[in-house]
Amino acid sequence: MSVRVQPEPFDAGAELTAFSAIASGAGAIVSFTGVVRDTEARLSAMEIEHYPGMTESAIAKIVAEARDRWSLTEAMVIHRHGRLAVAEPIMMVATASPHRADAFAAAEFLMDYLKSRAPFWKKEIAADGASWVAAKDEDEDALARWQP
Amino acid sequence: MSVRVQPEPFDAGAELTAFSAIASGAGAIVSFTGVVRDTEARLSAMEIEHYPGMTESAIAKIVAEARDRWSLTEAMVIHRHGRLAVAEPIMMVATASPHRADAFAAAEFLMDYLKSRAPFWKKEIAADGASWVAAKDEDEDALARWQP
Amino acid sequence: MIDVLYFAWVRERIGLPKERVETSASTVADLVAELSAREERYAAAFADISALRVALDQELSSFDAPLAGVREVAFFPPMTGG
Amino acid sequence: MIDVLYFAWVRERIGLPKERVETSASTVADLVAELSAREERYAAAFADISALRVALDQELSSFDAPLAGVREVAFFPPMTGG
Repeated sequence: MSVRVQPEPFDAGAELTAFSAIASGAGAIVSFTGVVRDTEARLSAMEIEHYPGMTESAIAKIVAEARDRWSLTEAMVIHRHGRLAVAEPIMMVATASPHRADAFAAAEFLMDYLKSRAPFWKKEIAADGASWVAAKDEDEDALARWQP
Repeated sequence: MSVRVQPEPFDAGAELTAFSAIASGAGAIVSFTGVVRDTEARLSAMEIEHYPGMTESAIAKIVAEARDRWSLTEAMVIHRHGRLAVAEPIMMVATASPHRADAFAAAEFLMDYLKSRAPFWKKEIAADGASWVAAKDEDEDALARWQP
Repeated sequence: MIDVLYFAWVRERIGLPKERVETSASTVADLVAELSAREERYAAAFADISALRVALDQELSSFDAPLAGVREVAFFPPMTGG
Repeated sequence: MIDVLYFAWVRERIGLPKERVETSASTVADLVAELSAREERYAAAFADISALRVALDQELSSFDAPLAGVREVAFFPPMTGG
Protein backbone atom coordinates (compact mmCIF):
# COMPACT_ATOMS: atom_id res chain seq x y z
CA MET A 1 0.00 0.00 0.00
CA SER A 2 1.36 3.39 -0.89
CA VAL A 3 0.07 6.87 -0.02
CA ARG A 4 1.87 9.98 -1.24
CA VAL A 5 0.90 13.60 -0.61
CA GLN A 6 3.24 15.86 -2.53
CA PRO A 7 3.52 19.23 -4.28
CA GLU A 8 5.53 17.80 -7.20
CA PRO A 9 3.87 16.81 -10.48
CA PHE A 10 3.83 13.11 -11.29
CA ASP A 11 3.55 11.05 -14.46
CA ALA A 12 0.42 8.87 -14.32
CA GLY A 13 1.78 6.47 -16.95
CA ALA A 14 5.05 5.92 -15.11
CA GLU A 15 3.12 5.45 -11.87
CA LEU A 16 0.87 2.84 -13.50
CA THR A 17 3.94 0.99 -14.80
CA ALA A 18 5.52 0.95 -11.34
CA PHE A 19 2.25 -0.06 -9.69
CA SER A 20 1.68 -2.91 -12.16
CA ALA A 21 5.19 -4.20 -11.45
CA ILE A 22 4.53 -4.59 -7.72
CA ALA A 23 0.90 -5.73 -8.10
CA SER A 24 1.94 -9.28 -8.88
CA GLY A 25 -0.72 -11.94 -8.76
CA ALA A 26 -3.48 -9.52 -9.65
CA GLY A 27 -5.31 -10.09 -12.90
CA ALA A 28 -7.10 -6.75 -12.77
CA ILE A 29 -5.61 -3.28 -12.37
CA VAL A 30 -7.75 -0.13 -12.32
CA SER A 31 -6.43 3.43 -12.26
CA PHE A 32 -8.10 6.79 -11.91
CA THR A 33 -6.34 10.05 -12.72
CA GLY A 34 -7.81 13.45 -11.93
CA VAL A 35 -6.56 16.28 -14.13
CA VAL A 36 -6.86 20.07 -13.82
CA ARG A 37 -9.34 20.87 -16.52
CA ASP A 38 -10.25 24.22 -17.88
CA THR A 39 -13.59 23.88 -19.56
CA GLU A 40 -14.03 27.55 -20.40
CA ALA A 41 -10.39 28.40 -21.00
CA ARG A 42 -10.42 30.87 -18.13
CA LEU A 43 -8.32 29.09 -15.52
CA SER A 44 -4.68 30.04 -15.12
CA ALA A 45 -3.95 27.58 -12.30
CA MET A 46 -5.38 25.63 -9.40
CA GLU A 47 -4.24 25.85 -5.81
CA ILE A 48 -4.78 22.98 -3.43
CA GLU A 49 -4.56 23.55 0.30
CA HIS A 50 -4.40 20.61 2.66
CA TYR A 51 -4.09 19.81 6.35
CA PRO A 52 -0.65 18.25 6.86
CA GLY A 53 -0.79 15.32 9.21
CA MET A 54 -4.52 14.79 8.99
CA THR A 55 -4.29 14.38 5.20
CA GLU A 56 -2.01 11.36 5.43
CA SER A 57 -3.93 9.69 8.26
CA ALA A 58 -7.32 10.32 6.62
CA ILE A 59 -6.13 8.76 3.33
CA ALA A 60 -4.51 5.81 5.13
CA LYS A 61 -7.82 5.16 6.90
CA ILE A 62 -9.76 5.24 3.62
CA VAL A 63 -7.27 2.84 2.00
CA ALA A 64 -7.46 0.49 5.00
CA GLU A 65 -11.24 0.43 4.71
CA ALA A 66 -11.01 -0.39 0.99
CA ARG A 67 -8.69 -3.30 1.82
CA ASP A 68 -11.19 -4.57 4.39
CA ARG A 69 -14.05 -4.46 1.92
CA TRP A 70 -12.47 -5.87 -1.21
CA SER A 71 -9.86 -8.40 -2.19
CA LEU A 72 -6.94 -6.13 -3.11
CA THR A 73 -3.34 -7.18 -3.68
CA GLU A 74 -2.23 -3.55 -3.91
CA ALA A 75 -3.61 -0.03 -3.65
CA MET A 76 -2.04 3.35 -4.25
CA VAL A 77 -3.04 6.98 -3.72
CA ILE A 78 -1.09 10.02 -4.88
CA HIS A 79 -2.53 13.49 -4.18
CA ARG A 80 -0.85 16.78 -4.90
CA HIS A 81 -1.12 20.10 -3.09
CA GLY A 82 0.15 23.59 -3.85
CA ARG A 83 -0.06 25.30 -7.23
CA LEU A 84 -1.03 23.17 -10.24
CA ALA A 85 -1.11 24.19 -13.88
CA VAL A 86 -3.98 23.40 -16.26
CA ALA A 87 -3.72 19.85 -17.69
CA GLU A 88 -1.48 18.67 -14.86
CA PRO A 89 -2.56 15.60 -12.89
CA ILE A 90 -4.08 16.41 -9.49
CA MET A 91 -4.25 12.95 -8.06
CA MET A 92 -4.26 9.28 -8.90
CA VAL A 93 -5.67 6.12 -7.42
CA ALA A 94 -4.74 2.59 -8.47
CA THR A 95 -6.07 -0.74 -7.27
CA ALA A 96 -5.08 -4.33 -8.08
CA SER A 97 -7.19 -7.40 -7.46
CA PRO A 98 -7.71 -10.93 -8.74
CA HIS A 99 -11.27 -9.80 -9.64
CA ARG A 100 -12.11 -6.90 -11.92
CA ALA A 101 -15.29 -6.02 -10.00
CA ASP A 102 -13.25 -5.60 -6.81
CA ALA A 103 -10.61 -3.47 -8.50
CA PHE A 104 -13.31 -1.18 -9.97
CA ALA A 105 -15.37 -0.93 -6.78
CA ALA A 106 -12.35 -0.19 -4.59
CA ALA A 107 -11.08 2.52 -6.97
CA GLU A 108 -14.50 4.21 -7.03
CA PHE A 109 -14.78 3.93 -3.26
CA LEU A 110 -11.34 5.52 -2.81
CA MET A 111 -12.29 8.36 -5.17
CA ASP A 112 -15.62 9.04 -3.50
CA TYR A 113 -14.03 9.20 -0.06
CA LEU A 114 -11.01 11.23 -1.16
CA LYS A 115 -13.39 13.80 -2.67
CA SER A 116 -15.29 14.49 0.52
CA ARG A 117 -13.35 13.03 3.45
CA ALA A 118 -9.70 13.87 2.88
CA PRO A 119 -8.78 17.43 3.94
CA PHE A 120 -8.02 19.09 0.62
CA TRP A 121 -9.51 22.34 -0.66
CA LYS A 122 -9.29 23.50 -4.25
CA LYS A 123 -9.06 27.11 -5.34
CA GLU A 124 -9.40 28.12 -8.97
CA ILE A 125 -7.08 30.91 -10.05
CA ALA A 126 -8.38 32.84 -13.05
CA ALA A 127 -7.45 36.11 -14.72
CA ASP A 128 -10.50 37.74 -13.15
CA GLY A 129 -9.86 36.46 -9.64
CA ALA A 130 -9.63 33.39 -7.45
CA SER A 131 -12.44 31.34 -5.96
CA TRP A 132 -12.74 28.30 -3.73
CA VAL A 133 -14.36 25.32 -5.38
CA ALA A 134 -17.65 24.55 -3.63
CA ALA A 135 -18.35 21.03 -2.47
CA LYS A 136 -21.04 19.37 -4.58
CA ASP A 137 -24.10 17.71 -3.10
CA GLU A 138 -23.60 14.86 -5.55
CA ASP A 139 -20.17 14.15 -4.04
CA GLU A 140 -21.71 13.83 -0.59
CA ASP A 141 -24.53 11.72 -2.06
CA ALA A 142 -21.96 9.44 -3.72
CA LEU A 143 -20.86 8.25 -0.27
CA ALA A 144 -24.32 6.91 0.54
CA ARG A 145 -23.99 3.93 -1.77
CA TRP A 146 -21.05 2.59 0.25
CA GLN A 147 -22.98 2.45 3.49
CA PRO A 148 -23.27 -1.14 4.72
CA MET B 1 -11.61 6.64 -30.24
CA SER B 2 -9.02 3.97 -30.73
CA VAL B 3 -9.41 0.19 -31.03
CA ARG B 4 -6.38 -2.06 -31.45
CA VAL B 5 -6.35 -5.86 -31.79
CA GLN B 6 -2.77 -7.07 -31.89
CA PRO B 7 -0.48 -9.99 -31.05
CA GLU B 8 2.30 -7.69 -29.74
CA PRO B 9 2.73 -6.95 -26.05
CA PHE B 10 2.06 -3.36 -24.99
CA ASP B 11 3.10 -1.17 -22.09
CA ALA B 12 0.04 -0.10 -20.08
CA GLY B 13 1.88 2.86 -18.53
CA ALA B 14 3.02 4.19 -21.90
CA GLU B 15 -0.50 3.72 -23.27
CA LEU B 16 -1.99 5.65 -20.34
CA THR B 17 0.47 8.49 -20.95
CA ALA B 18 -0.43 8.63 -24.65
CA PHE B 19 -4.15 8.41 -23.89
CA SER B 20 -3.97 11.19 -21.29
CA ALA B 21 -2.21 13.42 -23.81
CA ILE B 22 -5.05 13.18 -26.34
CA ALA B 23 -7.85 13.18 -23.74
CA SER B 24 -7.72 16.94 -23.38
CA GLY B 25 -10.57 18.62 -21.58
CA ALA B 26 -11.33 15.58 -19.49
CA GLY B 27 -10.93 15.88 -15.75
CA ALA B 28 -11.30 12.15 -15.15
CA ILE B 29 -9.35 9.30 -16.73
CA VAL B 30 -9.99 5.66 -15.83
CA SER B 31 -7.93 2.70 -17.04
CA PHE B 32 -8.34 -1.04 -16.69
CA THR B 33 -5.55 -3.48 -17.45
CA GLY B 34 -6.06 -7.23 -17.56
CA VAL B 35 -2.93 -9.28 -16.86
CA VAL B 36 -2.19 -13.00 -17.35
CA ARG B 37 -2.13 -14.25 -13.80
CA ASP B 38 -0.97 -17.54 -12.54
CA THR B 39 -2.55 -18.10 -9.17
CA GLU B 40 -1.26 -21.59 -8.63
CA ALA B 41 2.07 -21.22 -10.44
CA ARG B 42 1.10 -23.87 -12.96
CA LEU B 43 0.52 -21.82 -16.11
CA SER B 44 3.26 -21.62 -18.70
CA ALA B 45 1.36 -19.36 -21.11
CA MET B 46 -2.03 -18.27 -22.35
CA GLU B 47 -3.25 -18.48 -25.91
CA ILE B 48 -5.97 -16.20 -27.17
CA GLU B 49 -7.87 -17.06 -30.33
CA HIS B 50 -10.08 -14.48 -31.99
CA TYR B 51 -12.31 -13.98 -35.01
CA PRO B 52 -10.53 -11.51 -37.30
CA GLY B 53 -12.97 -9.03 -38.77
CA MET B 54 -15.74 -9.66 -36.29
CA THR B 55 -13.43 -8.80 -33.37
CA GLU B 56 -12.82 -5.28 -34.59
CA SER B 57 -16.44 -4.59 -35.51
CA ALA B 58 -17.78 -6.06 -32.25
CA ILE B 59 -15.42 -3.88 -30.18
CA ALA B 60 -16.20 -0.79 -32.26
CA LYS B 61 -19.91 -1.38 -31.63
CA ILE B 62 -19.35 -1.71 -27.86
CA VAL B 63 -17.29 1.49 -27.80
CA ALA B 64 -19.97 3.34 -29.82
CA GLU B 65 -22.60 2.25 -27.32
CA ALA B 66 -20.45 3.49 -24.42
CA ARG B 67 -20.13 6.88 -26.16
CA ASP B 68 -23.90 7.03 -26.56
CA ARG B 69 -24.53 6.29 -22.91
CA TRP B 70 -21.91 8.44 -21.21
CA SER B 71 -20.19 11.74 -21.73
CA LEU B 72 -16.77 10.60 -22.99
CA THR B 73 -14.10 12.77 -24.57
CA GLU B 74 -12.01 9.71 -25.44
CA ALA B 75 -12.08 5.92 -25.19
CA MET B 76 -9.51 3.29 -26.02
CA VAL B 77 -9.45 -0.50 -26.23
CA ILE B 78 -6.37 -2.66 -26.80
CA HIS B 79 -6.80 -6.45 -26.88
CA ARG B 80 -4.09 -8.96 -27.67
CA HIS B 81 -4.35 -12.37 -29.31
CA GLY B 82 -1.89 -15.18 -29.84
CA ARG B 83 0.50 -16.52 -27.22
CA LEU B 84 0.92 -14.50 -24.01
CA ALA B 85 3.37 -15.11 -21.18
CA VAL B 86 2.42 -15.01 -17.50
CA ALA B 87 2.36 -11.44 -16.11
CA GLU B 88 1.97 -9.90 -19.56
CA PRO B 89 -0.95 -7.54 -20.17
CA ILE B 90 -3.86 -9.14 -22.04
CA MET B 91 -5.90 -6.07 -22.73
CA MET B 92 -6.54 -2.51 -21.65
CA VAL B 93 -9.45 -0.12 -21.63
CA ALA B 94 -9.23 3.62 -20.98
CA THR B 95 -11.97 6.24 -20.76
CA ALA B 96 -11.86 9.99 -20.34
CA SER B 97 -14.74 12.18 -19.24
CA PRO B 98 -15.44 15.49 -17.55
CA HIS B 99 -17.18 13.43 -14.83
CA ARG B 100 -15.55 10.66 -12.82
CA ALA B 101 -18.77 8.65 -12.52
CA ASP B 102 -19.05 8.54 -16.33
CA ALA B 103 -15.43 7.51 -16.79
CA PHE B 104 -15.81 4.69 -14.27
CA ALA B 105 -19.18 3.44 -15.57
CA ALA B 106 -18.02 3.47 -19.21
CA ALA B 107 -14.83 1.55 -18.36
CA GLU B 108 -16.80 -1.10 -16.45
CA PHE B 109 -19.34 -1.33 -19.25
CA LEU B 110 -16.59 -1.81 -21.84
CA MET B 111 -14.99 -4.53 -19.72
CA ASP B 112 -18.25 -6.38 -19.12
CA TYR B 113 -19.08 -6.40 -22.83
CA LEU B 114 -15.56 -7.26 -23.98
CA LYS B 115 -15.63 -10.26 -21.63
CA SER B 116 -18.74 -11.83 -23.12
CA ARG B 117 -19.50 -10.16 -26.43
CA ALA B 118 -16.20 -9.77 -28.25
CA PRO B 119 -15.06 -12.95 -30.05
CA PHE B 120 -11.99 -13.94 -28.02
CA TRP B 121 -11.33 -17.36 -26.49
CA LYS B 122 -8.66 -18.00 -23.89
CA LYS B 123 -6.74 -21.22 -23.55
CA GLU B 124 -4.51 -21.90 -20.57
CA ILE B 125 -1.27 -23.72 -21.40
CA ALA B 126 0.16 -25.64 -18.44
CA ALA B 127 2.85 -28.27 -18.04
CA ASP B 128 0.14 -30.91 -17.63
CA GLY B 129 -1.87 -29.87 -20.66
CA ALA B 130 -3.95 -27.11 -22.21
CA SER B 131 -7.56 -26.20 -21.50
CA TRP B 132 -10.05 -23.68 -22.77
CA VAL B 133 -11.18 -21.17 -20.15
CA ALA B 134 -14.89 -21.65 -19.50
CA ALA B 135 -17.19 -18.64 -19.60
CA LYS B 136 -18.43 -17.68 -16.15
CA ASP B 137 -22.09 -17.24 -15.32
CA GLU B 138 -21.13 -14.13 -13.37
CA ASP B 139 -19.71 -12.56 -16.53
CA GLU B 140 -23.01 -13.10 -18.31
CA ASP B 141 -24.87 -11.82 -15.24
CA ALA B 142 -22.68 -8.70 -15.19
CA LEU B 143 -24.31 -7.60 -18.47
CA ALA B 144 -27.76 -7.51 -16.89
CA ARG B 145 -27.06 -4.32 -14.93
CA TRP B 146 -26.50 -2.36 -18.15
CA GLN B 147 -29.92 -3.17 -19.58
CA PRO B 148 -31.99 0.00 -19.97
CA MET C 1 -22.40 -21.97 -50.91
CA ILE C 2 -21.70 -20.65 -47.47
CA ASP C 3 -18.46 -20.22 -45.48
CA VAL C 4 -18.62 -22.01 -42.14
CA LEU C 5 -16.06 -21.05 -39.50
CA TYR C 6 -15.23 -22.81 -36.24
CA PHE C 7 -13.38 -21.35 -33.25
CA ALA C 8 -11.80 -22.58 -30.01
CA TRP C 9 -12.82 -26.09 -28.98
CA VAL C 10 -15.41 -26.30 -31.75
CA ARG C 11 -12.56 -25.84 -34.25
CA GLU C 12 -10.46 -28.44 -32.42
CA ARG C 13 -13.27 -30.98 -32.21
CA ILE C 14 -14.26 -30.65 -35.86
CA GLY C 15 -10.62 -30.48 -36.88
CA LEU C 16 -10.68 -27.52 -39.18
CA PRO C 17 -11.07 -23.75 -38.90
CA LYS C 18 -13.16 -23.13 -41.99
CA GLU C 19 -14.93 -24.85 -44.84
CA ARG C 20 -17.24 -24.07 -47.74
CA VAL C 21 -20.56 -25.83 -47.43
CA GLU C 22 -23.13 -26.51 -50.12
CA THR C 23 -26.43 -26.35 -48.29
CA SER C 24 -30.08 -25.64 -48.74
CA ALA C 25 -30.68 -25.31 -44.98
CA SER C 26 -33.15 -22.54 -44.25
CA THR C 27 -32.09 -21.85 -40.64
CA VAL C 28 -28.96 -22.20 -38.55
CA ALA C 29 -30.55 -25.14 -36.73
CA ASP C 30 -31.14 -26.89 -40.08
CA LEU C 31 -27.47 -26.35 -40.99
CA VAL C 32 -26.40 -27.78 -37.62
CA ALA C 33 -28.58 -30.86 -38.26
CA GLU C 34 -27.02 -31.31 -41.71
CA LEU C 35 -23.48 -31.00 -40.39
CA SER C 36 -24.15 -33.28 -37.40
CA ALA C 37 -25.42 -35.98 -39.77
CA ARG C 38 -22.11 -35.94 -41.68
CA GLU C 39 -19.65 -37.42 -39.22
CA GLU C 40 -19.18 -38.20 -35.56
CA ARG C 41 -16.80 -35.24 -35.00
CA TYR C 42 -19.55 -32.82 -36.12
CA ALA C 43 -22.17 -34.58 -34.04
CA ALA C 44 -19.82 -34.34 -31.01
CA ALA C 45 -19.14 -30.64 -31.57
CA PHE C 46 -22.84 -29.82 -31.93
CA ALA C 47 -24.11 -32.25 -29.26
CA ASP C 48 -25.05 -29.49 -26.81
CA ILE C 49 -26.18 -26.46 -28.71
CA SER C 50 -26.81 -24.49 -25.49
CA ALA C 51 -22.99 -24.48 -25.02
CA LEU C 52 -22.50 -22.81 -28.41
CA ARG C 53 -22.90 -19.40 -29.95
CA VAL C 54 -23.41 -18.53 -33.60
CA ALA C 55 -22.57 -15.45 -35.65
CA LEU C 56 -24.08 -14.71 -39.07
CA ASP C 57 -21.92 -12.47 -41.24
CA GLN C 58 -19.96 -11.55 -38.11
CA GLU C 59 -22.97 -10.55 -36.02
CA LEU C 60 -24.09 -12.60 -33.02
CA SER C 61 -27.31 -14.36 -33.88
CA SER C 62 -29.46 -17.30 -32.78
CA PHE C 63 -29.95 -20.89 -33.90
CA ASP C 64 -33.43 -20.24 -35.20
CA ALA C 65 -32.28 -17.39 -37.45
CA PRO C 66 -32.85 -17.78 -41.22
CA LEU C 67 -29.82 -18.34 -43.46
CA ALA C 68 -31.20 -16.57 -46.53
CA GLY C 69 -28.55 -14.21 -47.90
CA VAL C 70 -25.98 -15.16 -45.28
CA ARG C 71 -22.45 -15.67 -46.60
CA GLU C 72 -20.54 -16.54 -43.43
CA VAL C 73 -21.65 -18.61 -40.42
CA ALA C 74 -19.39 -19.04 -37.39
CA PHE C 75 -19.81 -21.47 -34.51
CA PHE C 76 -17.93 -21.06 -31.23
CA PRO C 77 -18.23 -21.45 -27.47
CA PRO C 78 -19.24 -18.50 -25.23
CA MET C 79 -16.60 -15.81 -25.50
CA THR C 80 -13.95 -15.33 -22.84
CA GLY C 81 -12.20 -12.10 -23.71
CA GLY C 82 -11.19 -9.26 -21.45
CA MET D 1 -4.48 25.98 25.83
CA ILE D 2 -5.66 24.59 22.54
CA ASP D 3 -4.33 24.94 18.99
CA VAL D 4 -6.99 26.23 16.63
CA LEU D 5 -6.38 25.82 12.87
CA TYR D 6 -8.25 27.37 9.97
CA PHE D 7 -8.23 26.24 6.35
CA ALA D 8 -9.38 27.51 2.96
CA TRP D 9 -11.85 30.42 3.10
CA VAL D 10 -12.17 30.12 6.87
CA ARG D 11 -8.44 30.85 7.11
CA GLU D 12 -8.77 33.75 4.67
CA ARG D 13 -11.75 35.24 6.43
CA ILE D 14 -10.22 35.05 9.89
CA GLY D 15 -6.87 36.12 8.49
CA LEU D 16 -4.58 33.53 10.06
CA PRO D 17 -3.89 29.83 9.67
CA LYS D 18 -3.41 28.95 13.31
CA GLU D 19 -3.53 30.36 16.83
CA ARG D 20 -3.26 29.20 20.39
CA VAL D 21 -6.44 29.83 22.33
CA GLU D 22 -6.94 29.98 26.08
CA THR D 23 -10.42 28.61 26.58
CA SER D 24 -12.64 26.88 29.06
CA ALA D 25 -15.22 25.95 26.38
CA SER D 26 -16.62 22.50 27.00
CA THR D 27 -17.81 21.78 23.45
CA VAL D 28 -16.84 22.84 19.94
CA ALA D 29 -20.02 24.92 19.75
CA ASP D 30 -18.98 26.79 22.94
CA LEU D 31 -15.55 27.49 21.41
CA VAL D 32 -17.22 28.79 18.24
CA ALA D 33 -19.40 31.09 20.37
CA GLU D 34 -16.33 32.40 22.23
CA LEU D 35 -14.42 33.05 19.02
CA SER D 36 -17.41 34.66 17.29
CA ALA D 37 -17.76 37.08 20.20
CA ARG D 38 -14.18 38.29 19.75
CA GLU D 39 -14.29 40.17 16.47
CA GLU D 40 -16.35 40.65 13.36
CA ARG D 41 -14.02 38.52 11.20
CA TYR D 42 -14.62 35.52 13.47
CA ALA D 43 -18.35 36.15 13.56
CA ALA D 44 -18.35 36.29 9.74
CA ALA D 45 -16.37 33.05 9.39
CA PHE D 46 -18.65 31.20 11.81
CA ALA D 47 -21.92 32.81 10.70
CA ASP D 48 -23.24 29.65 9.05
CA ILE D 49 -21.97 26.63 10.91
CA SER D 50 -23.76 24.24 8.52
CA ALA D 51 -21.23 25.35 5.89
CA LEU D 52 -18.32 24.29 8.11
CA ARG D 53 -16.62 21.10 9.21
CA VAL D 54 -14.56 20.54 12.33
CA ALA D 55 -11.75 18.12 13.16
CA LEU D 56 -10.59 17.33 16.70
CA ASP D 57 -6.99 16.11 16.90
CA GLN D 58 -7.14 15.49 13.12
CA GLU D 59 -10.31 13.39 13.16
CA LEU D 60 -13.56 14.66 11.65
CA SER D 61 -16.00 15.43 14.47
CA SER D 62 -19.14 17.43 15.16
CA PHE D 63 -19.94 20.80 16.70
CA ASP D 64 -21.55 19.28 19.77
CA ALA D 65 -18.46 17.16 20.57
CA PRO D 66 -16.75 17.80 23.95
CA LEU D 67 -13.34 19.48 23.97
CA ALA D 68 -11.99 17.72 27.06
CA GLY D 69 -8.47 16.44 26.33
CA VAL D 70 -8.44 17.85 22.79
CA ARG D 71 -5.20 19.57 21.77
CA GLU D 72 -5.96 20.62 18.20
CA VAL D 73 -9.20 21.91 16.71
CA ALA D 74 -9.48 22.68 13.00
CA PHE D 75 -12.27 24.52 11.20
CA PHE D 76 -12.72 24.34 7.45
CA PRO D 77 -15.30 24.21 4.65
CA PRO D 78 -16.47 20.88 3.19
CA MET D 79 -13.52 19.16 1.55
CA THR D 80 -13.00 19.24 -2.21
CA GLY D 81 -10.19 16.82 -2.88
CA GLY D 82 -9.89 14.18 -5.56
